[in-house]
Parts: sequence; structure tokens; C-alpha cells
Amino acid sequence: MSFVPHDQADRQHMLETIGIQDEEELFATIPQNLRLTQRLKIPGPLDEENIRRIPQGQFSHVCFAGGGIYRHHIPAMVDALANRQEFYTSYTPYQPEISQGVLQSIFEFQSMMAALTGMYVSNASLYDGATALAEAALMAIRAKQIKRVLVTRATNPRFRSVLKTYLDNTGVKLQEIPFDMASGQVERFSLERLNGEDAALFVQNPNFFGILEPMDCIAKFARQSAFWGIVVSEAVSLGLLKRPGDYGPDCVVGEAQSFGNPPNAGGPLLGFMCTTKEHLRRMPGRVVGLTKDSRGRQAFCLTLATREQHIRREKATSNICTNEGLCAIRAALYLAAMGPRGLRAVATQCVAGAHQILQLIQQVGRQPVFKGPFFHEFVVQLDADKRKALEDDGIIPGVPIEYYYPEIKNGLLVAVTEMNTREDWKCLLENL
Amino acid sequence: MSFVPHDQADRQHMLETIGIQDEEELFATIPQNLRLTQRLKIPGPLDEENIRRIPQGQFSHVCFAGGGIYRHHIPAMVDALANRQEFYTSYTPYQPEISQGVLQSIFEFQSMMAALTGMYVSNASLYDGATALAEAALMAIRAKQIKRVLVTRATNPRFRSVLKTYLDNTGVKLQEIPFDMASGQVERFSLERLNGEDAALFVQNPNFFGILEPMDCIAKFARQSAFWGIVVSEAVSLGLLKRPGDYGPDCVVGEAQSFGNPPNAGGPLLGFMCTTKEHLRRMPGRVVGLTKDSRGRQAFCLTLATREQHIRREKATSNICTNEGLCAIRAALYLAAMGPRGLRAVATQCVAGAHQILQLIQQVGRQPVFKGPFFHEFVVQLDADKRKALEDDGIIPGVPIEYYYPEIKNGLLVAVTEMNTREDWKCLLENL
Amino acid sequence: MPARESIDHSLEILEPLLITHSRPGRNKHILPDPFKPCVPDELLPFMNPEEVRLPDVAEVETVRHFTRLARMNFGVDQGMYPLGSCTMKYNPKICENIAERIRNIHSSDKHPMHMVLRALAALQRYLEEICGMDACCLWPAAGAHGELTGMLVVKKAFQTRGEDRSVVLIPDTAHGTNPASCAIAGFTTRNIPSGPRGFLEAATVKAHLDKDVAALMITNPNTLGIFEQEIHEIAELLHANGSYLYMDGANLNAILGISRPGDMGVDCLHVNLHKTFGTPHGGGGPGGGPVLVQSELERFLPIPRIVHVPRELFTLSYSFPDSIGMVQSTLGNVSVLLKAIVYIIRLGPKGLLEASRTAVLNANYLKARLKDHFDLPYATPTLHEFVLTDKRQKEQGISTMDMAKALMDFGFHPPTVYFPLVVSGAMMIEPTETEPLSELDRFADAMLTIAEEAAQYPQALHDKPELTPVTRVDEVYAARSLCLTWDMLESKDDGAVSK
Amino acid sequence: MPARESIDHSLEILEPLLITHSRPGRNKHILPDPFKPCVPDELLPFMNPEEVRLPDVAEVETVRHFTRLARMNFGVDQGMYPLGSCTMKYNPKICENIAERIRNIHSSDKHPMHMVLRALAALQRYLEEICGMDACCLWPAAGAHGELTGMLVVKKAFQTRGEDRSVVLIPDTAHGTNPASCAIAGFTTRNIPSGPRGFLEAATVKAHLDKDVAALMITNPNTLGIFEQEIHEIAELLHANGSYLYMDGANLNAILGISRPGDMGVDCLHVNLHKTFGTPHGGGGPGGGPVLVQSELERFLPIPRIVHVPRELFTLSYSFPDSIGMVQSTLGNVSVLLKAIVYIIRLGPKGLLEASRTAVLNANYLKARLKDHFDLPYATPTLHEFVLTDKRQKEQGISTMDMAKALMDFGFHPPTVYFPLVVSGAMMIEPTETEPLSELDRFADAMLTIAEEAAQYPQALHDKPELTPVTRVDEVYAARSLCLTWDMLESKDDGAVSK
Ligand SMILES: Cc1ncc(COP(=O)(O)O)c(C=O)c1O
Ligand SMILES: Cc1ncc(COP(=O)(O)O)c(C=O)c1O
Repeated sequence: MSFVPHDQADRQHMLETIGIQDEEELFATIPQNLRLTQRLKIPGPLDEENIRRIPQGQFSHVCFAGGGIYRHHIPAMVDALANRQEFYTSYTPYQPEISQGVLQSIFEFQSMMAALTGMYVSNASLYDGATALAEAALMAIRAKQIKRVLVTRATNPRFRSVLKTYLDNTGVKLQEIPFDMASGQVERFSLERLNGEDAALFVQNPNFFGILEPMDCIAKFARQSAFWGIVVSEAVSLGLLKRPGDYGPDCVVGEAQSFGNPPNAGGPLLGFMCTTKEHLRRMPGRVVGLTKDSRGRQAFCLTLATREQHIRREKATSNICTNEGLCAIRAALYLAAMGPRGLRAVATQCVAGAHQILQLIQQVGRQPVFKGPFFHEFVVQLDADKRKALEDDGIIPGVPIEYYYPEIKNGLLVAVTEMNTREDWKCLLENL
Repeated sequence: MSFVPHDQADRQHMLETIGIQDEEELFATIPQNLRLTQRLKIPGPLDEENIRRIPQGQFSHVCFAGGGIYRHHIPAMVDALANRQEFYTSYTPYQPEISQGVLQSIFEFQSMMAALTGMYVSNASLYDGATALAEAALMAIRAKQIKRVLVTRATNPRFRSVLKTYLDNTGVKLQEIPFDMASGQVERFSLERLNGEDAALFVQNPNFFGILEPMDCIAKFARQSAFWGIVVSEAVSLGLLKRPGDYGPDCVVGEAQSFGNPPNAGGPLLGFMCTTKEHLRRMPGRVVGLTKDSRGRQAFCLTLATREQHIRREKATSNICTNEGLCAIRAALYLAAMGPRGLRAVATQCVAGAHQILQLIQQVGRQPVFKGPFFHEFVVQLDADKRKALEDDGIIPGVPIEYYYPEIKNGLLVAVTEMNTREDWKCLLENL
Repeated sequence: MPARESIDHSLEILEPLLITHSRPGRNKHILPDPFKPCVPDELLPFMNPEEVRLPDVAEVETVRHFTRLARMNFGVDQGMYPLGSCTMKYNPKICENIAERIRNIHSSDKHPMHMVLRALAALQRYLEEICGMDACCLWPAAGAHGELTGMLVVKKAFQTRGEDRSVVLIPDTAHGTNPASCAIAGFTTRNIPSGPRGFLEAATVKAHLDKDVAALMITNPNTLGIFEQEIHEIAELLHANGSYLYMDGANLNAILGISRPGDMGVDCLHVNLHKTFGTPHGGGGPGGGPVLVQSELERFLPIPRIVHVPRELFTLSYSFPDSIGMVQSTLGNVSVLLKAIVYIIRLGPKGLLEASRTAVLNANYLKARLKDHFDLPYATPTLHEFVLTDKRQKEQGISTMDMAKALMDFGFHPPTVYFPLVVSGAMMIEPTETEPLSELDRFADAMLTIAEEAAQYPQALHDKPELTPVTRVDEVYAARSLCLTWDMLESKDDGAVSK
Repeated sequence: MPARESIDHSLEILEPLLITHSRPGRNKHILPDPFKPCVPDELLPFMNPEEVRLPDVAEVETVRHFTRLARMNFGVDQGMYPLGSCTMKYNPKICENIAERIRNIHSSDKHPMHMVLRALAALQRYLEEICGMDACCLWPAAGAHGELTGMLVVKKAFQTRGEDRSVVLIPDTAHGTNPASCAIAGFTTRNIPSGPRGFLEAATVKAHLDKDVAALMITNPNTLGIFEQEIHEIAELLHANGSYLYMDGANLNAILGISRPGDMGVDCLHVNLHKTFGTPHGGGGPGGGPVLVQSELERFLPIPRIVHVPRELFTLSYSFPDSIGMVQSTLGNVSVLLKAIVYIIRLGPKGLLEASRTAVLNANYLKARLKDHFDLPYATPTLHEFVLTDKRQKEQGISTMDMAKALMDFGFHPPTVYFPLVVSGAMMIEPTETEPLSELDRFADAMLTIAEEAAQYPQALHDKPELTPVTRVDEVYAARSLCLTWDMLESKDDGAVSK
């Protein structure tokens, strides 16, 4: 089995045209000692039906897991269109004359992301929220002579891990700003103490615990740092909260999986970066711009390529090439399908649901770990055995976070979205 | 909720253009006494997620049910293409300039069906195998002055029921030719006795019991009738058996659901009719023909419309209008994906599997009801309680046929296809 | 640069027939093969000794072939498709999703079928409520199949009564399937004029009534888009005569939640799910043509029927001795039925009402924009569709056909043309409720442009369309040369078109 | 007929921006609302008091908008896409189907994740076997991400050894991501010439080796399609110097089952699932760039790693103290990984071998057909791709860009152009194994036609393409006017393009 379309006669004709007898001759340049002599030890070929029979896991229907990846309603339209062959079987739109579909869709993605974040511009996507944060830090390094990158410890720990990996060889120090154990918000004294002109500051809001950070206050401090960015890990929050751009950051980066991309066992995700006019030419990743064709008609193409690796090589703003194009198109489709009221309604459902459920949880005697205002996630304590028992019953009560935050013993991050039904929370409460 | 795209301003503007104040005025021609005053008592509106949550039945994975509807492998390609919006959101291709996709696909369907059946021509589809048989009988009535329609009793009983319904008001008598209780084939004496110049004869092969009819012999008799047709209920048999057209019938009709259309809880199905040059203009249903455009390029369009209801009205060859276009396109996709070896291999798997499983069943002491040669179905006896117990365990051992054939007490029609795994038949045998 | 043409087949053949790609050995699709592939000896005499005659083509070629074909086709998802009486509305994607769920269920698989039957029983109830009728049969596979089913029910009712009535009255505006279905059901049809105001007058019906009249078959709103204002009176006349009123419900999209056939005195009707209830038309089906009747006729409905012992399973029953019998092998086009259910509950009562109200608003808006530029044969107000003619453009030699073809270059599907037959050169325009105002305006602007061109440069219009995959297709040549399969092409081939 | 243009927006704007359809109230999508939609008072200060700035458009308009956009795009399913080094092969539909299954699994849902991890562990094994390497990390989201990961591993290895090597040698044929990735990993790069025969000579490497050289980053076959014939010698030189050999596996499609990087002496490489393993490129991702290493480097691979206690669950472990850390939030582009598994087992060992053999055959066939008509800068035999230049056509003023654009009118995607940088006016042609002979011939014929046109009517080629949705796009204007969102368009709008 292969997807090779040739019959024997085709191969024969081709060999004759090439002017050789035997296909082996085509590989003459590969030294004999580098040739594989036995067959690869992999299974297959398998027919489609046997592939379809490979066992599949049944996902838990009662699920309060979030922590950076969220289950949200995806309008049927999104799949119907993102699955168009013209979209998914095309390459990066290097040739604009036959790529207007992808180009315009991404231009619209950029437009909507910029509008939602309140920033000047958005790129065409980055791998995920974590690498987006890392890229933002690298951008800060390019922009300013910084010695330190500060990040709040209540920023998604996975984002911070990746950030650390990326910064390891830059000579720039990574420091974390602790959170206040009572409110779950950033510890203001530490923020004040660590902040400085030699630093770039990154703050996730809502933070990993779902807590809303005191952004006005943070913004005031942040102005003293060389560069500051706001990290968004739950893009749906953009439908309800003040636009991060309104706090005046240098960039807004994060994860937009929530926009039309299913959890997919972890990925693909959708990193994004929005920034200011000032930093535009330092921004990593593809950007689509509006232009015209030779007949004067509106058209789109990739632009600002001089920032990119294929032109600037080691001096590029990033090494990124293939990004998450189709996920960005899905996000564009999603945002178009939801519209202004839809996105706000979803965000409102999330907030309302989380608060209503926490209230019920409090009634059965469990208190949230943090007292700060929150979006659609909150932390409670639940011992591991109890949690595992629930999981075995197909109820995912949340994401355990003790591994990342040992100080929060048995910490469980509970996320509520519009996908949680009444039955879900009854089920959760009865079993808690 | 509705899929109406207007906002309030749009409606206002439209009313002004129409020159009325109130939308109510648009309905002035509907007498007041015919107006509905209360709201319809139906549920909804429901959002997409709540619709997705409507419980769905889990189908039985171990399934030997056939009897006219078969589970076959459908290449992934078939869905990927049949679900193209250009195909499924279009109407019957009345306007060829913007319908070449549907037209050429159906032309190719016709070509492949004619080649497979060995007939001169195929139409673009009929509702299902049952109505196809009924339409064939009506065609016979139009073609010849017949008084009787003969059909073998081993023809799919559902087809015969529909045939009866259609013939009820034609003045033509319907007679059934019994089968031989030993072989399961047509009873030759009855065939000889009933057959005649005033009759049209229809024979299903393989018959409803999966038995292969003695077609050479039948064909000899059939030549004495005014008209005769072969009914195909399992289109996959065309991949292995002699082409029905080679026996010289006036038409070959039946069901082609097996060609790329899933069982779908019963439908849509795919009726087809293939016939001779002689009967071409009597054939019911749409036909696509090859032609050219004003620049001389190859093009396709619906043709022979003068047979049809929209031109001939009560004198049309049929009342059919909307047929099963997309199912025919699926069949074209399926046949293209399978190719000549693929279709034969599937048919071979079916035959081989049925014989191998019957052998094993015989080893555990159950005998088939009929001794005749068979394709991929056979009849055994299994009492109803046993069958229900199996069904409750998610094993469908076959289709019970006693309702249609009371003389076969506890008759169970077992169908085997390439979709039945080794595990399936172990499971069946162990539980039998 | 003639060289280009030689390699770019587009000048001769846009997309070659699949068979032209066929070479032995190219198809490499592998199949599930749970069994040792041997055919028992006793079957050998039944087998075809020859290779199966199908194209032998690689997967990638097949995929590209049909992808390119799809791209040569126009569907509702590309733009307005105002095919009168066909109700080409937007097909919600969620309906497609849900229908996919039943794909692997065999109709003999009792447990999942219980769920399916429960859903179908709900659809019956919804349709009964929407139409104001007492009972429903979902099995007819399309509108014409529903007509036949309904007329067989009527026939059977008379047979049961011992009456032998053979005539069905049909207004001249009726769709061709109406008389054709009556013919199969064993009736003869009598064409009656729909009158100068575009609707059937009770007086006309009265004049045609006699004891041989089994039924009147009426479409309401009719194919002129006009509500049959005397329908209730007509129903009373028919009933007094012992006849039935059959309604062709193809145009139900005008009156959802507004007026119900049952309240009009209709005894039997069919609806078209692939029109009114948003199921896709699939390039010519599968559709759905459920039939609804009043209680008097219920016992004649086709078998099987869904029965439900409360708190028990939903099952099928065949024990209806007065039934006309079966009309389809199984349960009709089940997945289409499922899409219709999803459509109905997605919209709910308010949504259905809004759909009809907007369908009527859209049609009237378009009519308002066009009526000064084209001949409008009837002054009577219309609902969801309206008919124009080419009378004015004919003066410049421009026909309905020319205008229909010209519309394609603007990115529209043309309206239904030359129907209904009572109107010469008819253009029957049904925008449906899902067309946005901007698209209606674009369409009106295109029509006005065409009208202007007809007046000023009529000649050019005969060459339309120009921007479509193929230009005007020669339908006469198709009927004359009659090439219906690729084998016929090969046998008659002059080498010009096949390769 | 100027009237047509006024209503047909095609002369100005093919498909208006979605925002132009926006009017308050048009979007009527209803949402699940399990909760009373009230926001607690304490959150009010955090809320955006204004309306969210998204287009307010009806579902049907959105569907049509993106359907029309899709139709303006070219993908592999429409025709040959010989983008060199990108391996644009056919994407099997079954892979898409299977990947859909995991869509609703949250990565914290342990039970189904066990199945997912088991599948991913199998993919690791398959890739190890195919590449002849000892260990694998699947998380990098694309090739460049794999490069970075691999180079961080190398960096870490030196740090652990206590060596501070800062230089990576990179041949001049390398892809731009190679130096860019090295830079992020904290290396400086040194460009080395690949030699007159189009492959890197061991002598060249030797001349550049010193104790500062951490690694050589090589692409094999390289971007000229030439096998790096001295790679094994080069590996030995590097190893003797204490340096590593990194291989960019973007071109692995040439050598599946034929030659394995591990056997060449490669210490670390990445592969591109969206090239070699048939996962779709999605108009620019998501892709997959797994990294493979020899056992010496295994302990530095990113966390988490999949661990499997036999007969127990597959789980993730973070307890690898020498690891470079995490490189992606979760498990990479999981659904892409799943598609790659399906691809591999669908083909099996013979199928993978046949794929590579045919990819090489196809490229050589095309080269044989074209080499007499275009400048072929290197005589060395090539594998899966080859590079031509515009040297001959330049004499008539026709550039690679002109020829690339002209190809579009024949229904092809152009090759990769102006890369690799060592070749002036490069056209890098990679047909892949899934192109049928007929399509290769059609492509060759098109190229020859263009060559002829370049010789005879060069002027016309500057105006290509003509048959595409838009004609030649002004990239300079885009960079100069810099309109990157619709808000920018509005603010700078002269009224010409926005509405
Ligand atoms: C008024 C009318 N009646 C009946 C029909 C026939 O319906 P179907 O095509 O579903 O058989 C149509 C379809 O065009 C119609 O418009
Ligand atoms: C040789 C080579 N290396 C690396 C890359 C980068 O891979 P990706 O786009 O997946 O990041 C490419 C992609 O074009 C390539 O061709």
C-alpha cells in the first residue's frame, strides 16, 4: 500500500525517459554502507477499516478541567469550513495569486485579534501560548537592553517552563513574582521590589488560578520596566474583560485555543501575539497585509518578510516558519460565527457558572483557596484519592496543581464553561 | 433563533421599499379565519450543544444483518468529497453551465452502472430498490400489453410489498412464483406454468435468501414473457457474478446502497435502473447526457426530458422529480475509489466469509435451510428468544424472516461482509 | 500562443472523464480482508470470468477529479439560488453533523433503532402540529413520492367506501408531478383554470364537480406565490361532494406558524423536507416527502407505522389491514428526516414563524424592486415567491432563457424558468428567508442591469454566460446525439471529445 | 456595458471583508446557557463596558464568505504543488477521520489520555526505527521548533560536559530556520560552502573544525536534492572533534526505508510530519517537528516524557533532571501526531519504501524532461527534488518569478523560488510520489511551453497569471502601505478598497 499512483508501465516509461535501466541507479549517490538492508520494523499496511477499529478512548463527559486548555462550544459551521480541502491541503500562502482564501482569512483573524486585545497589530499565529510568551520575552530582549525577565508566578506554569527553556541561553535572568496566598493576586510588594528599568515584565490575567489581577495597579508599576506584556491564557475572557491593550502594554500574547479549536488531547493550540506600532517590525511570525493586484483589485499577501528567517536567517525576529495557520482560520471562523454578543455571552456563562458553582461548593463546606475576584476558574483543595475516585467514575473535577504549586496542598483548579450542564454540576456536587 | 440574516433596520428599509407600514400587510391575502392565532406547540429553539447532547443509540458492532441493506467498507475519500458544499447544497442540475460537477459525476455513475450490469444505459437514480422494481413494472406495462406481473417469491419481500402497492391501481395482476424449499431457488415448474406472453417477469438474483438463481435456465423461460427484468438487491454482487445484462433482460433494477452509502438506520437508499436501447425512452428518472458548450467544449446536461413529468405531466414515464442524486454521487465516488480489483475483492470477501462461517455453524450442528449455491447470505433457524438474548448482548445474528416467510419457522437470514471481523464470528459462534 | 492550448486541456475538456485516467494497476486501495479470499467451486459457473469494468485510478487522481468537479458546481453556500418553488434556503451545518450519527446503524439493530424511532415519532408530531393535521407518514422519499402516497390513500378510501371515483381536478398552475402522480395512482386528471387573479375560484371548482371527482389537488400558496384565498370554500364544496382536498405542500415555507393546511380544510398533504425544512437538496436528492392526513384517512397510511406503548419501546407495526401497503423499502430517507428534526428544534416555534415571515418579506422586497422593469403577469399580492415574464424584453428578442443565463455571470443561480406553464416565459423567483438584504439588492441590481442591457445591447445577452466553467450548453445536441455513458462515447467516438 | 461592473464587485473586490457585512443584530447564533447569565458585582470594575468589536454577521453570510474564500485558494487536492523542500504530497482522508476522534479529550482526562499516550509512544518507536535513532520527543510543533529543541539539547550536552562551545557550522544551502534556530539556542553560526558538486565535502568541514564548534547542521538530502555523500566521513570528523552532527530531516521523504540518519552518524535530527508523513499543511500549520537523538543525548530531551511500566498505564513523567525543560505547553500538536501514525501504519514498511522510491523517480523523470530547456546548475544526480535556474530565460528578461506566476495559469502551484540562496534564480521542484505520470507530463509540458513563450513572446509572461482569482499581487505596495487589520484600513481609508 502506498498512495503512489503509478502502474508498472508508468514506471517503465519514466525509467526510459530518464535513460536508466533500473530504479536502483537513482540511488547511486547514496553510499552502500549507508543503505538500509532489511525492511523497516513497523507495522502495516493496514486497511482503513482496521485503522478505524483501533480502540479509542472515551472522554469524560463531566469535565471541569481547564488550566490553559478549555472546552467551549464550537459552532458546526467552523468544522464545515475549516475542513474545506482548499484550506487544509494548502501550504503557507507564499504565492498570493492562488492563496487569497488563506490570506484573507488570516487578515481577518489578525483584525479580530487586534480588536479584541485592543492592540495595533496581531501576527498570523505562533505555536502556542507558552512559546508565544517565550517569543515575547525574546522580542523584549531585542527591543531593550534588559537583564531580567519577570513573570508572575501565577502565570500558567507550563508557559513559565517553556519561557525558562527559551531564556536559558540568552544570558537574561528569569525571576518570578510571587502571589499573595490570601487573594491569589500578585504580591504587590514583590512586584514593586523586583520591577525595574532593566527588566521586562509579564503578567497573566486572569491568572492561572482564575484570579483577576489588579491590572490598573500593575500597569502603573509596569510603566517603569523596560517592556511589559500581558499574557492571556483563556481567550474567551477577551469577550468580557477590559481589553488588555487598554492598560498600555508593549504586547499581549497568549493562547487562543478557546476560539474554535477543540481540546484535542492537548493540541494543536493557537499561540498569538499582538503588539504596538512601535514593536511591529520586531514581532515574530507571519503577517498578512492588504494590497492590490495588477488590475488594482483588493488583494492580500504575506508582508514584512524582512523580519523573517528565510530572509534574515540568524538575525531574524524568530525561527518560526510553519505556524498554526489552520487553527487561526478556525479562530476567525469561530469569532465570525459568535459575533460580538455571542462571545460576550459565552464569557458571561463562564463567569456566572463558575461563581454559581463555587457558591454551591461552599454550601457543602469547601472553601476556595483564594479570595480574590475570579473569572471562570477557582482553586479548592481535594485530596488525591478522592479525585482519582471521581476520575474513575468519569468525572474530572478539575486539574490538580500541587505539582506546580507545592504550597497549595491538594490544590485543584476547577474550570467552568458554557459546556458544563446542570447535570454536570449536580454530579460534581453529589460526589465531592 | 432562525437563520434569517436581517437586522431590524434591514426589515424597515424593505417595508419602505415595498411601500407598506407593517409586515402584517404582506399576509392580507390569507383570510383571517385561516390564520393561526397561537404559537406552534413544538420545542425549541435549542442551541447546537444541546442538540449534540440528544442521546444517540450505540449501534451493535457485531452485526450479521443484511436483507437488503448492507454494511460495507466506505473509503474515507467518499465522505470527504460527497460532503463538499458545492455538491450537497445544490439543486437538481437544471442549469448545466453552473452544474457540471453534479452532471459529470452522475454521467460517470451512469457509465459505471451500465458497465457493471452489462446494460446499455442507466438512469441517474430512483428512490430505492423497491420503487425501482415498481417503476420497472410500470415501464413493462407501458412497453407491452401485459396483464400480469410475475415476481419470484424469493425477491426481497419489502420490494414485493412496494410493487404490490404500485400495481394496485393499474389493473395488472401481481403473481408470485414460489421457491423450492430444498434449494431456495425458484420453483421451475411454477415458473414454467406461470410464465407467458401476457406477463412481465422479475427475478431477484442473488435472491432474498442469498441463493443464486439458475439464471441461464430462467433466461430461457423469460424470453417467452413480454418483458423481463433482473432485480439486484446487493449491488456488490456485480463485482463477482456474471453481469445480469448478459442474460438478456429488458432491464436490471435494484438497490445500490452498498456502493458507498452507509446503512443510515434505513436510508437514504439508492434505487437504480439500467435498461436496453429499446426501452431507453420509456425509462423513468433523470438521465445525464454528454454534449458541448457554445465554444465546443465537452459538457454535460440533463437530457431526454420529454419523458419526464415536468414536460409530459400525466403521460410521463414516472412522477419522479427529486431522486437520490447525492447517493448516486457517493456511489460514483465509491466505485472510483474501489476500482475493478477492489470491488471484486470485496465481493470475494463476502462470498468467502459467508461460506466459511456457514461451515463453522454447521460444525456446531446448525444446518442451513436451503442447499442451493449462495452469495453472502444464508438462512438458518434460530428461535426468537435466543435471538433476542443475542441482540441484548449487542450481537445481531441476522435478520428474522419468519414474518415474511411463515413457512420458514424461526428463519434467520445471516449476511456476511468484509466488515465482519474474526472476533465477530467467534463471538457469533460462541453464543449461538 | 497556441502552444498553451495544447497542454491545457481547458479549451477542449475542462475535466476529463475519470475513465481516461484508467490504466491497469493504478488503483492501490487496500481492503479489509478478514477471510481467506477463496470462492467455493460450486460458484464458479456463476462468476464473471472477466475483469470488472471500472476505472483503475489512484486515490489522489480520484480525489482531485471530484474536487475539481465539485468546484465546477454552484450551491447555496456560494450565493443566492432563487429557484422558485424549490426553497433553496441555507442548510444549517449542525443538521449535517447530527445526521452523521446514525450512519452505522443497521435498520434491524433494535436497540439503537428505538432511539431513531423515538426521534421519528417526534418529527411526526411536529409536522402534525405545523400542518394542523392528525397523522403523518414519514416514508415517502421526495415530494412526488408523497403525492403518490397521498393519492393512493385517497384511492383506497374510495375503494373502502365502495366508490369508484376516477377523476382528480388539477389547476393549471400545478407542478408536473401532480398529474404524473395521479396517473400512477390510477386516476385521470382534469386540468382546471386558475383564473385571472392567479388563484383558483370556488366557482370554477364547483363547475367541475361531479360524482366522479375523487379529489382536487391544490398547491397553496400556489406556484405563482399566491395564496389560494378561496381554499376554505373550495374545501367545503369538495367535502359536500364527497371529494377530498389534497394539498401539495411544496410551498409551505410561506406559511409556517401563520396558517395551517388542516385549518383550511385540507384532508391530505405532503411536505418537502428538502424545501421547507432546510435539508440539503444534494444535487437532486435525497429528499423527504412526508404525508399528513386527517384522522378519517389515517388508517390508509402506508405501513409500517411507528407505535409506542407508553413507557415502552418505540416499534414498528405492520398490522394495519386498511393500509395502502408499503411505499418504500424501509423508513424513507432516515438521515434526511433526522436533519429536519434538528432544523425544527433548532428554530423552535418563533424561529419557524420568523422564517416564513421573512421569506415573504424578501420575496415582496425583490418584487418591489423589479416590478417596474419586468412584466408582472398577476397583480394579486404574493407571498414567498413571485413570477415575472420576459414580455417586455421579448421586444428586443431577449428571452427568459437569455436572462437566466446572464444572471450566472453575476454569481447567481437563475430562478425557475418557463414554469408555471400558464405564464409564457415565466421567471419564478423565490429568494427564501436566508438571503440577506445585501444579496437581494445585488440580485435586483443584476436584473436591472440585464433589463438595461436587453434594451441597449440585446445581442450580447445571447452569448451569456461567459464567466461560468462552461458557456451555454447545447441541450439540443445532447438529445440528438444521446451519449449517456462513456462506453457510448467510445463507440461513437470521433476522437474529438473523449481523450 | 459599464453597468455590470457597478453591481458586480469583482472588479474592485473579489470578496469583501467580513466586517463590511456587519450590522448590529445580524448575528443570531444561540448558545448553550446552562447558567443564569449574571456577572457578580465585584467583577464590574474589570469588565469592558463597550461592545466587543467583532463583526455582527448572519450565519449564512459567514458560511458564504469563507466558502468563497476557500474557493479562491489552491491546495494539493486541486493539482500538483511542487514546492521544493515542502513535500506537498496527497493527504490521505482516513488520517483526517481518525484524528477527529480525540477532539473532545481534555489533556487532563487520564483515562482516554492513556490511549493517546499509547499511540504516541508507538509513533516514537516508529520514528526511531525509520530514522535509526534511539529516542524521540514528539512535542515540537513544527520543523523550526524541532531544530531549536535539538540545538538546545546539543547546548545542554556541552553545558553538562562543562564545555562552552558556541559555533554551529551551517552549509550555504541550508534553510533559513537553521541559523535562526541556532541563534535562539545561543549559538553563533558559521556559513560554510557546500562545494561545486552541490554537496558538502569532508575537507571543507575539516577546515572549519575547531574546539569552538559544537555541531554541524546539515540537511540530507540537501535543498538541492543531492544526497550528502560524505556525511559519514563528516560525522566521523565531527565526533573526533567532540562535536555533534545535527540533521535537518525536512527532506526525509527521499530516503524512507532506504537510508537512515542514525546509520549516517547523525546524533540529533528533526523530521517534519507535515512533509514526510502526509499530514496536511493547513495553509501554514499546524505541523509537527519531532526530534530524535542517539542514546547519549536522550537524557537532555524535553519534558514531559512518555513512560510505560509494562502492563500498566502509559503516563507522562517530568522527572528528568538533565532535560532542557519544556518546549511546548502540552504534548505538541497531538492531532497532527495522530495523523502521522495513521499514515505510517496505513503504508507499512513496503509502502514507505515505495513512497520514497517513487518520490525520487518522479523528480528524476521531471528533471529528465526539463533539463535540456532550463539551466541545471549542478550535474550531480539528485533524489526527490532538483533545482533549475532562470539563467537561460533571463536573456529574454524572463525571471523565475515570471515563470512561477505563469505556471499558475496552467493549474499548478509554482515550485519554491529563489531558494536555496546559493543558486541565483532558483526554481526548486519537488513533485512528491503522489503525482501521477499524467500530471508530471502536464507540468513538464507547461514548463516547456513557458520556455518557448519566454523565447518568442517574452513580454506576455510579465502579465501572468491571468486566470487566477487575482492577478499579480503587489507585494511592495503591501510592505509600503502596511495595512494589517481592518481597523487600519478604515483609518487610512481613501474609500477605494474598503466598501
Ligand atoms: C410545487 C411542487 N410540487 C411538487 C414538487 C416535487 O417534489 P420532489 O422534487 O421532492 O419530488 C415540486 C418540486 O420541484 C414542486 O415545486
Ligand atoms: C529544509 C527545511 N528545513 C526546515 C524547515 C522548517 O520547517 P517548519 O516550516 O516546519 O518549521 C523547512 C520548511 O520549509 C525546510 O524546507
